[in-house]
Amino acid sequence: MSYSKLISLAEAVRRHTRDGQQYASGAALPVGSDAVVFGRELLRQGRRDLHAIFHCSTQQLNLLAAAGAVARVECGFSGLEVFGFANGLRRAVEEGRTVLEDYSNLSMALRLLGGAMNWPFVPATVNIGSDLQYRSAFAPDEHPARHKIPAVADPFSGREIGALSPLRPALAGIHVSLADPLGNAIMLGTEWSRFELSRAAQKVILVADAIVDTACMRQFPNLVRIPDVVVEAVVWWPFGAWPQASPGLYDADEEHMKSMNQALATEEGTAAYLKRFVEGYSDVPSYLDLIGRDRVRQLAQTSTAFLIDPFRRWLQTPAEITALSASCSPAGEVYR
Amino acid sequence: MSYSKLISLAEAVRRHTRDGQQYASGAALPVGSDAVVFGRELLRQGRRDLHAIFHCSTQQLNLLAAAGAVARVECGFSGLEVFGFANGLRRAVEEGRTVLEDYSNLSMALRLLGGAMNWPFVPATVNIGSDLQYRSAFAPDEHPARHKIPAVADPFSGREIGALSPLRPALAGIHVSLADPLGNAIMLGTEWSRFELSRAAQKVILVADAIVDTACMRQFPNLVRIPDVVVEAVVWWPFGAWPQASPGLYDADEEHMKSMNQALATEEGTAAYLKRFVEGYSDVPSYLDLIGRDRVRQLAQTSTAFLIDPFRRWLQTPAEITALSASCSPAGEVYR
Amino acid sequence: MIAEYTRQEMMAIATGREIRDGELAIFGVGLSMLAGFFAQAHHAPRVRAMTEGGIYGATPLGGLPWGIECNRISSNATSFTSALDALGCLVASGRCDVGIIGAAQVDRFGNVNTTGIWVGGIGDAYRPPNTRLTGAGGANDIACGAKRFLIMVGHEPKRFVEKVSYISSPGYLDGDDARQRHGFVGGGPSAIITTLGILRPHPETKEFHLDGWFGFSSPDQIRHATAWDLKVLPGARPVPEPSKAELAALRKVDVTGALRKG
Amino acid sequence: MIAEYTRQEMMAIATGREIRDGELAIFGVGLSMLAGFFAQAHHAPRVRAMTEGGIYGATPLGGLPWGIECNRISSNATSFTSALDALGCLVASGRCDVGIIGAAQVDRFGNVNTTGIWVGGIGDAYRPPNTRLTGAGGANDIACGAKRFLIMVGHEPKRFVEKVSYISSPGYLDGDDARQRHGFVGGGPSAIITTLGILRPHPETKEFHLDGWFGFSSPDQIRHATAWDLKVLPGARPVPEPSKAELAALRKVDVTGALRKG
Repeated sequence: MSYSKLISLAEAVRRHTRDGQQYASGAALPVGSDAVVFGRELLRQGRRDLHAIFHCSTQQLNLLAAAGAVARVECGFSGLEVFGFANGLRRAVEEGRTVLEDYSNLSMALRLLGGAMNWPFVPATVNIGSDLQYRSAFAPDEHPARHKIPAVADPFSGREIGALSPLRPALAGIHVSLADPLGNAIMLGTEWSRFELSRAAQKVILVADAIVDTACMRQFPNLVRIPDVVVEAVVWWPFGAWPQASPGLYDADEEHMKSMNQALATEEGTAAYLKRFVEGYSDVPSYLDLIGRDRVRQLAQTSTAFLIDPFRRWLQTPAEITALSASCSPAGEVYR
Repeated sequence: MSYSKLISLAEAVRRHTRDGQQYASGAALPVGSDAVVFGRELLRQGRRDLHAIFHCSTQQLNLLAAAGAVARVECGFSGLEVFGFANGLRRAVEEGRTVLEDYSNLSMALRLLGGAMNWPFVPATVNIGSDLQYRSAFAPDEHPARHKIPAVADPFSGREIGALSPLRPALAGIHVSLADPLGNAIMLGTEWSRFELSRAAQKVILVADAIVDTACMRQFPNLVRIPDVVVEAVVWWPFGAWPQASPGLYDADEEHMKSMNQALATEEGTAAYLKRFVEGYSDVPSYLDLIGRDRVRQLAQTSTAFLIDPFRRWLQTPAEITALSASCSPAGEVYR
Repeated sequence: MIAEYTRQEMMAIATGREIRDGELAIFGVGLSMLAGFFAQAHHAPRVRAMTEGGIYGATPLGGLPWGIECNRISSNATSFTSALDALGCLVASGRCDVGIIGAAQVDRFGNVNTTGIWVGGIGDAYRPPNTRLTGAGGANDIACGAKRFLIMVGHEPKRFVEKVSYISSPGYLDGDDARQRHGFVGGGPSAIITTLGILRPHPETKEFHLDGWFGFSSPDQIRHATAWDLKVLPGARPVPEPSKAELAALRKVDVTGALRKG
Repeated sequence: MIAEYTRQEMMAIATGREIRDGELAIFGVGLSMLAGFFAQAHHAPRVRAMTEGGIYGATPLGGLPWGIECNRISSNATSFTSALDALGCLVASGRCDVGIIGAAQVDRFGNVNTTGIWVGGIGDAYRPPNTRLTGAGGANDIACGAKRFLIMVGHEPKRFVEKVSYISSPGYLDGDDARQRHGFVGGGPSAIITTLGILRPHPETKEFHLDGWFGFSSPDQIRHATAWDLKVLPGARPVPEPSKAELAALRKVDVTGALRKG
């Protein structure tokens, strides 16, 4: 017997987030699959003082930091690749409003793996010998830092390597391409570290671009890298990674990537952005209106669209998804 | 530009194996995907004194050990699940001909992960405190064993855990469901530890039940968990896991699983088995004849057959495979 | 009027009763899987079952699987991952609620031997066992990491020994708080369910005591089949016989009647 | 008659020339990817390219990707895995032959800063940078693990400093055998390719020396654009200008002409 975990985005944020929480997202690359819309909802509900765990910076982190909602952040890359520096994050860090602890991209993945395995530490043959090891923004007075990446001796050879601290974020908002109502998910494109994050986080909320019938998962079980057993709730939100890309579904919105980052460079620009693109919609249809229906159609004309073809027959319509969500009570009603 | 890595099984074993080698296979569960036919070819070419790394025992290890080709073995499970003890391996171990070092199933996966990452050691919160840590068949005089799973202190908390030694086998023979001629592979069913093994081994040979066009991999890149960059050679051998199962393609041959294990319980039975089922074929068609064409058809009537449906249109015929193999020279000719 | 049932069926049902609805549970093949899927069919519809190969959302089709990668358990899965995921991320991590393991030998502190039988003990220097068994498999990982685990084993004196000759999977080691020395995230064995009854650990000493006996057995019979001086827990009592609903649920899972032969 | 080309194009071609056929190579976005795919198109058809997201077998379609998860690099891949796989199993493991990284600052021992600019240095207690940059990303992992790596950077005095204020990715640290203290499996930076020329490490001291200059630059110009006292390797010479075939191959890769703007 199976139970629908579909809930609304507003409800997911209301139920599962709180001020000061260790919140992980951005478990995809700066221009790719990230639950950006989850971050917008965090701001709509006024969450603040977050301890953000982002494997890489994304527009979500950029926005959250620009809006002043991030007290601390740990990440491996804080830019936006070819789109340049993440201006909102940069401003928050330079002004001392957000304290950023630096790691490398592999280290962040390893720390999530360590959290998933519940190891006390993770062996590191990277980050050692550089200022990623010697400098800690979380312990500024230690130089060299002694607790960020302490040394550990290999008991076989005596060789000294580093020890990374595992991550076990209280909540992860993970963007996926396809999910079923039970919480089984398919990611198209690089997983980045979403597999590890889904096991490391104490609670996982999926933000899926599309909902499919569970029969899709039974046809492609090897693609279901996030099984329902680790998932708390499923949110359906098409274009949930916008303005970033979701392979198979839509391209990055280059114009908005640039204008958003430009807006976040100043306090005034950020205020205007928040008013328009955070407070300016009330549901999925008005969100898509905000992006612009023409833009939505154009972004969906991606050269990767063929990646979704094998799954099209199982895609659920908005009406079907609404029916499945309505059947979901806190006690968990049977949906099939 | 792309190059075919398709070679014959005989050539793969001739080129890439030698007596005394650290050989890893069985990276699937005792009744599932394992390159059993690779082990048969090792025996056909008289390889011996192998140091076998098998995450789990399989009929391949059972056969190799029964035939006296295994000097040392490291594994996590040495039985055949519901089919009982692995009689050939059991006999070799009890008689002292094969020295078996015990780990758990997780530890074997972790040791392969450690090899893949090139870590000096892997943190272990399992196997400690039991005789898996205190007893070593490879160092029989140490009690408690000091070098098998030595203690390591967590530099964050001081807590003492275990350190596992990473595995980097010289050669891995890995069974996969589908491969393309370049060495990209799709596994159906649990990966068990084939992903980790494919990165830990110094050389990887795929044994694929079926060959597909590379267009299949471009349609399902998230299913290609073993990319060509880590693969040395591809061998096409249908029913290569027989008498074990290959999800999507064929069921376990219950009758042969039992009769094979019964034969391997004695030296005479083993000799008879080798004569018939190791020396008794010369190529793929005569191998399938040996299994029995009716049996082959019946085993392929698996309840999992639907798993292969999405890939059928890219399956290559034996004639196409032969043409692709012929184009492969040691210098690596272009195939498309 | 009580329905007829075998000792194996009683053991499977008694084990299944230990599994609660909604739990994340890891099952091995054979008896363990039958007990688990019986629980799911009978009183725990929302149990989240997985195997150590990372097979999620599946129920066996067409009979008892021959192994955890048997196609009978692969034909209706919603997710296939890996050993590292199932045994590492979900079991060794402490996330899994309950596991079921088997034993060739078990001792008074619930330590399990599935590795080998050494006549006269191993001695100081390791030597090959007189009888080689299957090794630890995933059971050691379950014993270290699962919040609790259940041991299913046929009740015979040669299996219920004072001290196992080789600890393949740790129970309470030498009792009391010995597990804490190793920092195990898992809580240890919560019950040993046998062909004759149910043993549970004493809350302080962690020595296994008799807690229940089946309709066809008795405390005396169980003590005779146990090589250590088996004590009895306060409140020990007969285990309720299988209900008709339980038997019906079990037999629906045990398609091929594997347990009815026992 | 030499074809016209930009400084960025010269830098990309000089970098691409460092990549040999058949190598396992990791490319970042932007210049690094253009240089790598130029090499594949021109002289290294069997180069095995990947990104740090675990995208294998792909070539960019429809222009320079905006990032390594951009759909332009995801539309013809043969395999998608993960960061742990690409940066861990293939790069930090020592398996990858060559990586290309960028730099905001680089010093005489090839140490790279991409983390921040601190006016007057950080000081003993860590403080936020005056200018926050992008952080280490995967470059630290490439610098530690790849058999060798190439640094691409615009040649200006503020970028070529005596000592970087923050080591994001280790070059040769303080020179000689300093890398060995950390047991790095990777060999370190084999070249710094700039908008003006090519610097290579002295075989003993590991200090970077001038090895080549471009048709439009000179040793003097390069020394003036370098804040440390740049020495010249024996055998240093002008770098051959791009051939027509090279330029044609590069421009086929640089569909949108990103490098021609430079």
